[in-house]
Amino acid sequence: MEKIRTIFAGLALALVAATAQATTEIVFYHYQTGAPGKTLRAILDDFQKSNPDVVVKDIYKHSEQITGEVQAALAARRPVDVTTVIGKNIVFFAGATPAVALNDPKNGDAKWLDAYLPNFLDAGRIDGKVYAIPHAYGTPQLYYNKDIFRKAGLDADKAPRTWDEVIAAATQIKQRTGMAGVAHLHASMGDYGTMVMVTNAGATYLNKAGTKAEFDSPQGVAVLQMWQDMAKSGIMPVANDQQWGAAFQAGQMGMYITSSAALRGFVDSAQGKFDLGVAQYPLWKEQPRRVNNSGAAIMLHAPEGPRREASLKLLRYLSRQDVSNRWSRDTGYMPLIRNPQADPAMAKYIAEFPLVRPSIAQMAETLPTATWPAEGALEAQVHIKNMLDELWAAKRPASAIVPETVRKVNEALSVNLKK
Amino acid sequence: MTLGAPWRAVGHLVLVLLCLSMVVPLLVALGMAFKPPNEVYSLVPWPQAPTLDNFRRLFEQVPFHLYLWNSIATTALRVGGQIVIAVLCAYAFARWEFPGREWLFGAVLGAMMIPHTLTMIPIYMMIADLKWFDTWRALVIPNLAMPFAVFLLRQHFRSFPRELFDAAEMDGAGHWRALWLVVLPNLKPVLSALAIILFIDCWNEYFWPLLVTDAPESRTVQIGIREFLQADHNDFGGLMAGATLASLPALAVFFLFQRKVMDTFLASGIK
Amino acid sequence: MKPSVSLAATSPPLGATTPLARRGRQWHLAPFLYLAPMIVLLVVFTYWPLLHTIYLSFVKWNMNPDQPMRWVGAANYRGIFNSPLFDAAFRNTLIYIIASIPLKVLLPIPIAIFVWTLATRGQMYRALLFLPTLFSFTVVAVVFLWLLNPISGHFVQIARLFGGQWPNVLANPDFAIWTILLISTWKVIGFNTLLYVAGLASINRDYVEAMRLDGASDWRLVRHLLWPLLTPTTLFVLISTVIFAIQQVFTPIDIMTEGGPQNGTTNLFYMVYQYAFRTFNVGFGAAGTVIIFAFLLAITLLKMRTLDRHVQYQQ
Amino acid sequence: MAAISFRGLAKHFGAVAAVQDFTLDVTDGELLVLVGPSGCGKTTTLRMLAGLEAPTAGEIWLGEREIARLPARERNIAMVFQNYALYPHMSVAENVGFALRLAGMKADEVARRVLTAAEMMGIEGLLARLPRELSGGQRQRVAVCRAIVRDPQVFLFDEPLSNLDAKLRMSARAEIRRLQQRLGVTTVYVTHDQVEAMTLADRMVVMYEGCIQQVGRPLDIYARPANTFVAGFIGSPPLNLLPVSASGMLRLPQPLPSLGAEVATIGIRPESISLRASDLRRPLHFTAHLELVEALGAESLLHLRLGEWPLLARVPGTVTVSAGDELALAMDGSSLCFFGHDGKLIDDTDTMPTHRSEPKP
Repeated sequence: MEKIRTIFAGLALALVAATAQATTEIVFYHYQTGAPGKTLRAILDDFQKSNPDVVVKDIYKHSEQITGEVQAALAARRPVDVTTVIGKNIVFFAGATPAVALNDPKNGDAKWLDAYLPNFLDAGRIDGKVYAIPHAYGTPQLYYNKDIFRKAGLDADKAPRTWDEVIAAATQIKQRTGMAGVAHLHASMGDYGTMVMVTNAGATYLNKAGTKAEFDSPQGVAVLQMWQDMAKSGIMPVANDQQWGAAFQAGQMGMYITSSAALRGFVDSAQGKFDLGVAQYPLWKEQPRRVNNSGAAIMLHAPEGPRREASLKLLRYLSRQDVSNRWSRDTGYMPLIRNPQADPAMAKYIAEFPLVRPSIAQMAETLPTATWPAEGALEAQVHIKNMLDELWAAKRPASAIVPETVRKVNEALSVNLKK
Repeated sequence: MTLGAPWRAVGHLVLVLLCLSMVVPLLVALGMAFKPPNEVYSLVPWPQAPTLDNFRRLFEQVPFHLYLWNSIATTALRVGGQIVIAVLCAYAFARWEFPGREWLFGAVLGAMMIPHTLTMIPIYMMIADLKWFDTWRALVIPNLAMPFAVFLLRQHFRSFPRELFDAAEMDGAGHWRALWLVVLPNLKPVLSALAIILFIDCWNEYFWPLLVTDAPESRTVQIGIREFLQADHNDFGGLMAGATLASLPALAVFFLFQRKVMDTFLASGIK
Repeated sequence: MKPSVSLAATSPPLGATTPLARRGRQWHLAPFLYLAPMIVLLVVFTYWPLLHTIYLSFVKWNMNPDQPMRWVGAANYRGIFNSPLFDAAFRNTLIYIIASIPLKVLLPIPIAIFVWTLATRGQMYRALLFLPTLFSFTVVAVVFLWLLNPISGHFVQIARLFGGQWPNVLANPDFAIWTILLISTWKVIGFNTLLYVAGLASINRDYVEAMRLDGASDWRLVRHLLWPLLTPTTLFVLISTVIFAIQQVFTPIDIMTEGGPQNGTTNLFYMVYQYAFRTFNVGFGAAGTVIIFAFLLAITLLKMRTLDRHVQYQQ
Repeated sequence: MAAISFRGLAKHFGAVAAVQDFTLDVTDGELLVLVGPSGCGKTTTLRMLAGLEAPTAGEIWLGEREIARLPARERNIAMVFQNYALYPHMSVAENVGFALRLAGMKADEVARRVLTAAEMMGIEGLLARLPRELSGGQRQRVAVCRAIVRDPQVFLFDEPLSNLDAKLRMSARAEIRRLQQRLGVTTVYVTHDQVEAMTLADRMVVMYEGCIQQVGRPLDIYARPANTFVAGFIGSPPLNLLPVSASGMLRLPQPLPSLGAEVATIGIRPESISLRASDLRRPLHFTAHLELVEALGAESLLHLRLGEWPLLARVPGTVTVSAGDELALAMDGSSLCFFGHDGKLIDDTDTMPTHRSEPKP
């Protein structure tokens, strides 16, 4: 009798243990490393603390490779629940992978999505369905070296506000100090850089469907002509993003326009070397500022069932204002939730770290990244990269180069129209 | 053999210049490993305020010691396996006439023309079926066949004095013992060179380990290094510190085998 | 003329011959047992994936396991051939391969011979020349990007110090490919030198002394003794250089130029990588892989044909 | 110790027959030399005996075992190679003891036997050296030592002296002969040098184009070459071969007496020609034009011209003649050889008009 009782007690205990063990593991692909990686894991740990039935396995893949890795994992039918997707691939991923629409009624009340700034959320909206939520977003801004400004006889506390002022300042720097004046990031294949340039000038980079380039408009040609002039006059030595970044951080270049995500690194390298200034992206002819976000969104791939439930729980958690703001503060990515300063912690942070203000102020003026269709994208981007190379080589004016490029891009993208 | 004095002078001059061109960029990298962030971009190759922060960060941000261990262990397994398998294969091609020999050799050589990077997806799916993710198996086994090592070894086996094969056979060594006791000891310089090549190749591999490992516990050094070269978050100090540490084992292997190459080089009696 | 001694008691019948077929079985099997590990591995991890890739090159599929693969025939190949990248990639591939021969195959030979003449005293040179091989190409590319930075790079700063100019080599479509080529040469020269030294290591120095005593000039020594003995190594270095010439420059292209400026540095390998891993066009990527395979196979066969004859002749 | 018997041994490389129908018996303890120009198949035969080459057809019996298909290591045969084939990475002691070690012999036993063999060859002082530290002669001794240490049933030598200089070659030759006699091991020795063959062999086998041309004791072969090939190969200088049309100028009886077959070629030993003045015993007289004299000291070689045919004579060094002379010569009919149209020796000289000397032993 005694024995049987012990056995029953044991069984009961095992049963309790088993139910307690009934956790769901979800897999989260990301490219965060270093300090942002630590922050991400800390947030995930906090989430697990409040949701003990969920275990989040985070898998780091390099930012260059993550899209391919996620694709491969999906093709091999490995578990993939939550993925970080580079902005320009959102449309492709929505079509080519079993991505889940977040505002599908099956996935419960979609009100939580409204917490995000609508212009950010739009980057993940395709035909009314939201496939991606903002995650590691940046916005382009102007970094400048106040020491060089002073040396060139410019007012270091008054950053250039428009492109005309940027060019004027750069020219003065070049003339007075012999140093490089300004550069504007081009990003991978020149895609993002061109997009930001022409969009801010009032041109349309790609149509919403991503099937047609339209930046051969007068504004587009004009702003790209300016980019050519920057190279031609020598205020912008032709180089790539890495080299411009290095030159700026070495204190050898007056201004550099690049993502807000670079702020932390710039602050560190300027430390004790030069006085760093940050300003919003320059205006084009006093038009309202329109810049595209850079960075990556989060998509949901979890199959229906407990993994989808758990993943949605995690996404909802990430959309909480305090969590989102913590993410922003500890990583340097933009705050993504409406009205971030309503959070006292965020308000305090902004007050103590003035250099972050321009990007916060620019949030409302940020547009979704143009996304590329499934086919012809590489060819189209090659044409855009070649356009930049040719512009900077300055053998022909932008008015000759740009329309030709747009024609070629559209030809490459036309495969998508036939369907 | 000794060259005439003027030629020797020219030779030394060219080599000194060449060596300088090798060393300077590497010193720039080495210097960067010891620079604080605000010096990383400075032109001066050595740090003004040297710091070990980059190395500290290396071990704090990523489990670099685990990466090192994985790299060392899988590289040793892989290079060892690659050499043994290639030696056996090249020996068969060099020693025997057998039906289909040319055809099989063509197939082995042909495999060299297939860039592994580009056939990764099918192999990846195979690994998924085998459930080998996050294991040393996944890092080692798919890469054990090295056709180009077969090619190199066959060239040397073929120029191996026929008489020594015969002598070994007369002395009672079958093909197996002849290989290990007579042929290989005399090919030490080539085997050492091959070991160095394979080591470097494996040690620096990046794509495949990133693809098949998900957990830090099974990742390799190169992944750890590349984590510091990330869009918007480039950490060149960390990158160079990692590269410096990662090249130490390679350096050790090189000097170890360099001795071997040298010893046999001086002792050479074949041919 | 009969044999003077007869072994009638034990000798076998005259003219009794044994057909070859009676030779032991294990005699036949041995080479295949030696080959087996390599062949099995190649079949599983190279040729099967290649077949898979060939199949994928005829279908349209975006790696989504839930979507069917659609047979499109040669459409992917047509797409690759019509790509704006193809012509440049093909031309550059030829440049990478052809220029690699003097730079990576021939240049290390005099270096190796010179180092070899120094015997142990050449060790320092060899070690230093070999250093770049030990560093990952990623790091090498980053460092050169720094050195070549047209604003803050070491070259431009030093040139400025002397009042000179340093050409912005990476921004010039004509120079960029040579820059990449030189950097990749920088990376492998010590490595190839080592291979040659290993080849020279099997040369008996007595021969050299003997030829010396016979009054042979340095040139004759090189031409008639060293070069013939180096031909197997040379053939190996040549073939592997040809095969790996375009893969080897992948990292510097990716980090330094992304194939530009104006497609000046891209090659078939990089193009295929972009299709397969940047825009996830599986069909194009697969078709490109097959094209590279066919291309390399063709030049290698061509080379082997002419060279094998040459090597045989030399031996 | 064992006798060897080859039965119809043949080896084809593709369409080329390297060795054909090689049938021969070697007695126990005999030193047999295979001699012939390069490419005659002698080395291939040796390698088949060694087990390094698989015969295309035929059998090889060693004692009572048929060994043609056995791997080399099961034949108990040792071989000395042309280039000695010493393992470059092993010391002399290791080289010599390698086979014993492979056979699983204990280390101390190996060492003992290596020392005994080394002492026999007089190389005990070299045991710790590496092959590259040895002279050519020393390497050759090590190679022989490596063969004898195994105490095999058969020794094989593949042109072991060809890499030595002339002086060393002579002493090494004698040493091999002494060693073989002392050990009494059946030995097959391959060389292209007929002097070496003559001096070493108990019996020699002359080979040409894969076939045995003649087998016999050296002096028998010398005296009665089986065919024009052997005649032209053996002897230093070899037999003078003249077409039968020269018989007139040689003042041979016209027509030649019937020999049982029609004569096509006449063979004349260089030493059977002498100056008529110095040797009146020789019954055949003729004259020839002297083109060149090679004085070797003890003897002189006279390069003669008989009409359109060259002729070589070997005379004592004391003879004083000079080039350009018209010489009166004598020769002994018994030393003449006659060959038929098939090149074979016509083995009947009884009809010659001369007294016959007894065949040499």
